[in-house]
Amino acid sequence: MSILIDEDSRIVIQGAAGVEGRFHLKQMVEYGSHVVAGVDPMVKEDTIEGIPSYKTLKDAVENHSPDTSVIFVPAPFAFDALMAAINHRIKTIIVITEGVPVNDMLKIKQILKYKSGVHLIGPNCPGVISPGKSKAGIMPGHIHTSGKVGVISRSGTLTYQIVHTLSEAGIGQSTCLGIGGDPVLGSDFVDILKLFKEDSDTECVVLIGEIGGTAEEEAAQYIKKEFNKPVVSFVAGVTAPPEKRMGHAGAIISGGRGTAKEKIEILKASGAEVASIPDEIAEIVKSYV
Amino acid sequence: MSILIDEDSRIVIQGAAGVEGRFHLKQMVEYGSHVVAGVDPMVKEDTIEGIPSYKTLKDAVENHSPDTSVIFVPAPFAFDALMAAINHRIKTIIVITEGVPVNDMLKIKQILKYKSGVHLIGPNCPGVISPGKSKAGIMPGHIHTSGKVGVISRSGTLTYQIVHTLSEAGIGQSTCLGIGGDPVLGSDFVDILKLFKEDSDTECVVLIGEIGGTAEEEAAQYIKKEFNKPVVSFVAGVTAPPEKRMGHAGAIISGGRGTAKEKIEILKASGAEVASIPDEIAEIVKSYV
Amino acid sequence: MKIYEYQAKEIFTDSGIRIPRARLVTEPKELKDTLRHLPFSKYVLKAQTYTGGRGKAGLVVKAHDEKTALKEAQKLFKRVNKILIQEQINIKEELYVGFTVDRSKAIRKLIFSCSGGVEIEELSRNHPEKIITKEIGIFTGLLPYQLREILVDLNLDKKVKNSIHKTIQSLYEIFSRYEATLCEINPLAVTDDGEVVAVDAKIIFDDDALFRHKDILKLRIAEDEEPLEREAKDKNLSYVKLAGDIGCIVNGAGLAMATMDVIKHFGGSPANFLDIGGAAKAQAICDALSIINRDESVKAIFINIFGGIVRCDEVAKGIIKAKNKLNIDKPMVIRLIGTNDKKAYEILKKEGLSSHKNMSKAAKAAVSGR
Amino acid sequence: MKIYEYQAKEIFTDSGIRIPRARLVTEPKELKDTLRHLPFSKYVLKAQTYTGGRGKAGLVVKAHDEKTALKEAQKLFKRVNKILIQEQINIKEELYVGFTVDRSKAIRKLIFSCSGGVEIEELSRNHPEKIITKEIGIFTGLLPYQLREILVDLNLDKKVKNSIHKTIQSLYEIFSRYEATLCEINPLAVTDDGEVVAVDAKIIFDDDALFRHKDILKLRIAEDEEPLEREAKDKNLSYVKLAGDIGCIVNGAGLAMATMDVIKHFGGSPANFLDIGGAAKAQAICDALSIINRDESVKAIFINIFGGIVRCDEVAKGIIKAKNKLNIDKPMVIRLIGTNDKKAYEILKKEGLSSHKNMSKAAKAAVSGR
Repeated sequence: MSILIDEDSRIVIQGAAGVEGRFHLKQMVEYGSHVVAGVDPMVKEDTIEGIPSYKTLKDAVENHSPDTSVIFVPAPFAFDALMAAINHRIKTIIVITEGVPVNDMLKIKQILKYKSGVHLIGPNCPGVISPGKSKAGIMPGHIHTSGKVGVISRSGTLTYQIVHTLSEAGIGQSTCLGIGGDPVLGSDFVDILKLFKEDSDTECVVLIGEIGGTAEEEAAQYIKKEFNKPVVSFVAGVTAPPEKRMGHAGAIISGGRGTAKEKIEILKASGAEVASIPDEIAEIVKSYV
Repeated sequence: MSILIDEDSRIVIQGAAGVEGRFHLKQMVEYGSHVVAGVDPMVKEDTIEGIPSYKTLKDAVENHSPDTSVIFVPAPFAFDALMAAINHRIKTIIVITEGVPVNDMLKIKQILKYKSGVHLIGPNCPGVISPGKSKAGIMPGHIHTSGKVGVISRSGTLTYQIVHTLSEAGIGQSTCLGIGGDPVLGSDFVDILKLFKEDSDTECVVLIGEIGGTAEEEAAQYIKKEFNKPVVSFVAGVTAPPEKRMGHAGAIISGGRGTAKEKIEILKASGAEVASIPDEIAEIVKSYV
Repeated sequence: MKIYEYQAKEIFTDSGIRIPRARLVTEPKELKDTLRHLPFSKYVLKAQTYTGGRGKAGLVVKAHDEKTALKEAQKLFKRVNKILIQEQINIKEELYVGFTVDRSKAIRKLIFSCSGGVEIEELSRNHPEKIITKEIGIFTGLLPYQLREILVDLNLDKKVKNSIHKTIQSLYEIFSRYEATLCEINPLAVTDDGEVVAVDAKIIFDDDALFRHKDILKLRIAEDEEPLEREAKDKNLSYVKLAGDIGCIVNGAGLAMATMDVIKHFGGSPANFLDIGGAAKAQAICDALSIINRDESVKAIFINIFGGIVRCDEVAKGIIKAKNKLNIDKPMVIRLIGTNDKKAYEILKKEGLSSHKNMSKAAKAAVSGR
Repeated sequence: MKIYEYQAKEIFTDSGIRIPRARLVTEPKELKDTLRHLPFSKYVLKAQTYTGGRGKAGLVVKAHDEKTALKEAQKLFKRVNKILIQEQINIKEELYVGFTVDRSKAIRKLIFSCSGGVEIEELSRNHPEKIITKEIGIFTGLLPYQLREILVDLNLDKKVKNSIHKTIQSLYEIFSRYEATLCEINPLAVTDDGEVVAVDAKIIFDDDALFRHKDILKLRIAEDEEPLEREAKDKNLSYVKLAGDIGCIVNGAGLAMATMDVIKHFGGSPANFLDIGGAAKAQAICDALSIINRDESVKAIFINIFGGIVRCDEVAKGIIKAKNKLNIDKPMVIRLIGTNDKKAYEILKKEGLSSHKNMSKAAKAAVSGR
């Protein structure tokens, strides 16, 4: 097993004709992901990198029954792409796009409140990979190895960094994913922890937080009460100043809330082990697997 | 038993300080309904006709836990009153108000799609009465008698007319209600037939339709497939011209659809008996109860 | 609320939807001069009415020269008092675009067809496969992907498709902004040179939402309405003129329709639908009698009131007051029943009037009383 | 995007929210003349900054005569370059009204308190019972009944309540129309004579929605920004100036924060946060080096790139090109890892540069390399 995606996932790429979409579509195919179609209103060819391509998601759905979508469309059009994915009953929707307006996300979240069985990951995230099975995202596939550790994070390259050290230390991963760096996200840590809890392949979870919001605090509460597997954590931004957006739209300490110190303390209190620097993580994880 | 309301229903009146609201609040109390509170932003007294009154539904809910609301507020404010009722978890909401904008109703219907257990009756309806138990509406209570016949209608006075002939013929009613004369209604015939199906007190249903829309057609389909009690029907508007609104906003034959003739035929085909004139109904019903 | 085609087209123009060149004529005497100065010479003469099916009713006539146009327009002026003289355009494709409210599903929807130019009801009966519909979320609105799904399969130029896309979006904005229950372009024409033009226009507004749209209320042209219907509307009565001879005054729309039906059932013919409202105030009865009394085709008046919340004695007093004030001498059949009906009968009796209790019997009396 | 108080108040005025009389001064030399001509004589001098907590920072000063006002304003001008001189008003009640986005619940909410005038975070810590919140539906918006629920218990005049009602509604319209993430009036004052006045004003806009609000984008005052931060913003780099001496260039926000933290962990002090984006284009590295190199407090430069999708050899080429072009002579510690890293090491070696593989070791080197 693994969470969210596996070798049976039928992936459609929304925004497949753009530079990013086209590049990563190819990368995913090369990784071995089952990419069934590309969609883009601007598409001119019948195939993109050998994958059937369509102007509308409707046509892609009718011809290839995808269950997973990876969205690369520019932020102003993300709401439309998301609505199309939801209305065409895509079950796992992964939004790579950065900069989706907050109100657009609030609308999507309100609509998804009553759609059970739909998982939305992102926006502004690197996507999801279940090493050796499928990659639905922009992470470099080759740094991942198959194994028993789940990795969740709010960031991209920091996750790659940590996954890289895990793999180098001989620790494989069940599924690695970024929930995204935006203030309002489709899924938060708790949503993903719930999936890892039920996943028999995952024995330990690495949770990589950062300043801003309360996702880590909520994760800590859930870990304390209900999560039954070891959690190793790191929170980025101990040195971040208040009231400044640190790259991610969501990474901001505001009104004195959302500091790394707070998050580290509450995670520690929940029973998670918190590393001081990223390079310590692999070592700690080793003691659990 | 009975449907929607009974002697345990705890009724709140929204718009209780207006002329209509105040008058009918008193009528309901006199009928013996359990009216627990009146609400109106304009209220100045602590009680209206002896019933505790409040400026907000919130206060009425906190003090008296109503489960049923009868709404009399003017049409421009009906959406707000409905949202208040829904958000304060009123379970049976009856809108007497006529002229609620279509778009407001579309919004409410969309919201209610995902709120299970909430019944919305109306707008532009006379309300609901379970004779001898409770009256939540504006119908004259005294013409009703307790018994085994359920009455559903799209109109007000025509229902009174028919209930009157039933009572005169010695035929009592389980519950009588108007679903309303507007194009977009909280509940349609099928929703109510489903309740009557489960109601052991109801042995026969009188269904009074009229031109416009497809509520009778859908009822006929449901009656044919799933409804297991005799249905006696009448459809008003055989003589109505096309494209003219006949009093009710919903009573209009448009694009050649929604004629009384069509509706009568399909109801007959469903197994319902259809009376030619209202005064025949009591006679037909007599053969069933 | 319905508006004329030319009014709908003014709204279209404001929203950037292209329409054919046209001129409205409201006076027959202006016809000659108007025709002479129009910058085109092939005409479609379109009688302006609130009703549909104008083509079949001979209310839309083509003319290929000035003289014929004048003759045909003069003929039309015998039936209506506003004619839109429109340029004939070269039509390559006729599409249908409409936004409407689906009452029973409680949703708004976009209806589109590549086979425009015929009535949509006809098309949906005969060629349902030629109709595409999309549900429009009341909160999310028309979404670009929905339009793309419609347009992707159209065998047309990209430029033309873009124009259609824009036109549909503009139509949606009108539908949405003004809370219409119907916005229709049929046909939406693609011309030989790739222009996208709304050849016809139909908008129906939600009467109940007009309090939020005062500018739309101004489009009502009271002079063009049936005079008695207009008076009724101004007095908040629901009145519809019919072809028969028994004037009806009833409280409640359902009962009013049923009353007409019962009259027909017993061999009579109703002169009107008239609902004075469930609560039936005395003033409403007086206003109603005044209108019915002036309808020359009315041979007898049938008053059918179910006294529910309203008391029958009050109604009886209202009838007597109105009868005396208006000097009504047409035969009146009164049927009052419900709260305080016995008192009412006494009051009527004193004035030499009687009342029925039974609706069927009363209707029979009205039919035979003509 | 943050704007100044005086800018927020201009938006308030356009929306009908009352504000105290005030004048903005941007030049110290204009102070004397401005003070003399103001139609009031008791002043609140408010330094215009993008940060909160101005009161505690001594950036809001009261003055009861012209002379004191002049002296205090001159002092403030040493710290900021815009001062709002506002009339002191008689405050009877201080309320708090704010609309905000609750990130974790993914909802918008209205926050209200009768105990305004203190920071809302402080109030929520010490007196949570004094705060009322209402969820605002993203589709249904602020509903009148929600406002009534808040206002019904207020012990104030009906007229005053109506003014508060209108003010909150106007604030909501600003919040909604411009897609703000925060709109706050603290305090919303009720004066002795029953006027309702927004004494302070704070609006934060959603950066990601600004493409829909070009008029708001115009409110950015680039001259007032930290020059390097401004340049970074114009080049689409995420840069934040900090107090330390190790300049950081990193790809990805999370890794950039972690890099700063690791530097701190090993006893160093980061001079900045700088994220050149996950994909790390060569041009971005060049722009980043140019900015860092001009920061005089920087004693060493630490480049930490995780080559995922981007290839490390391309990054190495970019670094060398930039170094030569910009004549950088500050010590550089480079850590490249990931795709094509071995090629990258060779390229760097040829130019006499070395690269670390391990992030911790690299950070230590940067700390000791200052």
